[in-house]
Amino acid sequence: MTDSLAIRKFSDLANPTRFLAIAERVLPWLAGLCCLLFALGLTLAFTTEGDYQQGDTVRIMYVHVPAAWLSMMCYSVMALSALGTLVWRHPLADVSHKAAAPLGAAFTLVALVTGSLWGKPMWGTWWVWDARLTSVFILFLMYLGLIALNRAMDDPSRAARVSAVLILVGFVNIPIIKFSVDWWNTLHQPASVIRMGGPTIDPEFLRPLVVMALAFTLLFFTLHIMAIRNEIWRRRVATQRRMAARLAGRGD
Amino acid sequence: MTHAFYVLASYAVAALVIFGLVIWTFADGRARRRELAELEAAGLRRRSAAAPSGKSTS
Amino acid sequence: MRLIAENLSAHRGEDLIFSNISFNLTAGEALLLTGRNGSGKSTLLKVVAGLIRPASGAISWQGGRGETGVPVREVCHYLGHRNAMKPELSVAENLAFWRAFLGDRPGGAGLSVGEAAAAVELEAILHLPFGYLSAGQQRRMAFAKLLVAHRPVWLLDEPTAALDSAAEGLFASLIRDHLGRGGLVLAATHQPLDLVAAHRLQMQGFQYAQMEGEIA
Amino acid sequence: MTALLLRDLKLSIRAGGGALIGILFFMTVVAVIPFGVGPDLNLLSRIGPAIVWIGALLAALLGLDRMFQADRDDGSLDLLLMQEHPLVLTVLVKCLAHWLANVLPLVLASPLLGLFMNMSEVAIGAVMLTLLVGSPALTFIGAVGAAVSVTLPRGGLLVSILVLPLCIPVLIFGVSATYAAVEDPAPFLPPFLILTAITMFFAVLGPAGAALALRNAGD
Repeated sequence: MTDSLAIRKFSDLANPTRFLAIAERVLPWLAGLCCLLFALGLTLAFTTEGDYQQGDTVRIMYVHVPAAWLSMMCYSVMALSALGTLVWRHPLADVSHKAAAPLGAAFTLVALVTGSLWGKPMWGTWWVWDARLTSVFILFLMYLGLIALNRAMDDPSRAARVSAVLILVGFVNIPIIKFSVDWWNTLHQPASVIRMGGPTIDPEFLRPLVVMALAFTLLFFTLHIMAIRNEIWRRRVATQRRMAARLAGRGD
Repeated sequence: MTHAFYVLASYAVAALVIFGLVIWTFADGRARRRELAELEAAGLRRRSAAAPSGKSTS
Repeated sequence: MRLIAENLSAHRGEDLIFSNISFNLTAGEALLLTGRNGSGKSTLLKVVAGLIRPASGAISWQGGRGETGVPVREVCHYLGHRNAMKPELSVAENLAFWRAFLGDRPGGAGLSVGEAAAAVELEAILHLPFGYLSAGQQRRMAFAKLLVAHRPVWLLDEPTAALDSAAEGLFASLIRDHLGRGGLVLAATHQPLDLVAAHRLQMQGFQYAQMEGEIA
Repeated sequence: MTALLLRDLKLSIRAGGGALIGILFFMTVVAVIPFGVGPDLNLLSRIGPAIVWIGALLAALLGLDRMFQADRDDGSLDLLLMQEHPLVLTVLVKCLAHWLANVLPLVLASPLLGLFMNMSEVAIGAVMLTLLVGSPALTFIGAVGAAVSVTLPRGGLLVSILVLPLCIPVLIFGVSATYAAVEDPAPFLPPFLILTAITMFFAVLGPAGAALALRNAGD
């Protein structure tokens, strides 16, 4: 009985072990490239001309838009992982969406705060219940809820399955939320809906934006791989501790 | 307040959050690695004495 | 040192659980409470621990150097069915907390956390979260809690539940050590703890016995 | 006693701790309000202080039921009751730990929600200050409710029901102090000082009542 258990554990670990080996090799390159892109992106961001309408504040766009883009991409990654958990029962998928949730929350937070700091000089207020802002805020709450759910459960594989269900339900729900918020806002505030994005983007702004978006995306993947690795280690520590407890009982 | 203030503030906040995230991830990884090393150190002794059924975690 | 109980009786809800129980224990003596389930062993221990108010009667404590008027609950260790340890914290954190919080009564000193764990032969897993331990290991660690702070009286409710015979022997010897140092032990147990010179109190189970008789 | 404080803080930070859930509940409750009343910024900024206060009140009640029940479930409560330390002091320390771990984060999160409610900087500062001063009273009152319902299997909801009416004075003076800070004619200090007095009063009464209830809850 202990034998078959050991064998199952072993095959479960096979994939993560391979993942750890690959991560070990890929991570330095990813991190290095990410730093380079950030250096390039930041130089571009501060050397390009300001917008004639928005002045310097347009530079906020170079962090705000990539962060907002990542907040959505991260959720898509999590939804994919959730599918992996529920359909293919891939052990790495469990770990992947659990590790991504704090990252998504952090990037969403950056998007919210920078958006707010952009909104104050442009609109004269920190926050409006504009459809897009509201949706991002709801996304933020969903990330936090997922983190709380993961923390509240002891058994990692059960937590992974339950939160996978929640992620997928959330994913399906996103268009509905978006639609209803749109409808709600235009219903109440037909005239003064403030559109973000402003003027059509000219190549002068596009270049730093693209570089920064790339840099952020790479940063996300670097951190995601690191977080997955941490989570794998955390689970190994847990299994080994349980084993140590069993062995201590047998030893005496 | 000038526009530069908002620009700097938003970059500062973004940098703060991202650095926080990076440092947290690093610290978490180091702590886990240390725990594994500790278990390994405690486990090797015990495993050689008690049970040969060990799995390699390197 | 002397623990005196006079004419104790206790209710649970409307039911009278036991009545007119008296005993008198001096230093180095143990009292084993035996009797079937529901006969009131646990309730008696809780009454002595001050967790349930007796319906009548009184318990009192006379300390070593004329120490009187101290509530009995303050000189007791109580090991109930539940282990009073947090599964989220490591064993060492749990024991260190109780060591700091309980503190020693005059007349003795508690062991350090490491020594206490060594006394129950589990010093190797001090760093593990308490929740990771098996039921028997948890019980042994809960017993180690009695060693980290000195109390003259030990109230043990089924101390050997979930234990194998080796650990049972370990507990018996720890209890004997405590008695040898002049401690008092009050234990409710099914297993015959291997104690010499222990008094026995057969709990009758006041109303239950009658009711069972009627049903049968 | 410091050991108890540290243990409770550690427990609330470790897995399953309620602090995150409290903040999340707070944010969700406050964020839902605009969907109900509409995104009119003027209206929101007018009702903002009250909404933030009510949200904080509800979120502060959320984790209360576990304050003693967690200790009761694993038997720790029996040992806490038996010790030489005055039980009132033990309860006070547990309240302090609960406040630090579960309620203080709410106070720190309140400025963020103030921004969502389009409140002015003065109003945000006032809400934070009044919450900082008034929220300990919520914990102390809650401790009584938690102690009373400690033996109940599903005490969670009951604690909120028992405690909410008792919290009304705190809410009244907290919100009125905040509005007094924003709207000029009303003086800020009188309601604020009354709020402080309420907190100090319940700092004494709450632990005493909770200790009494715990002594009598023995089963």
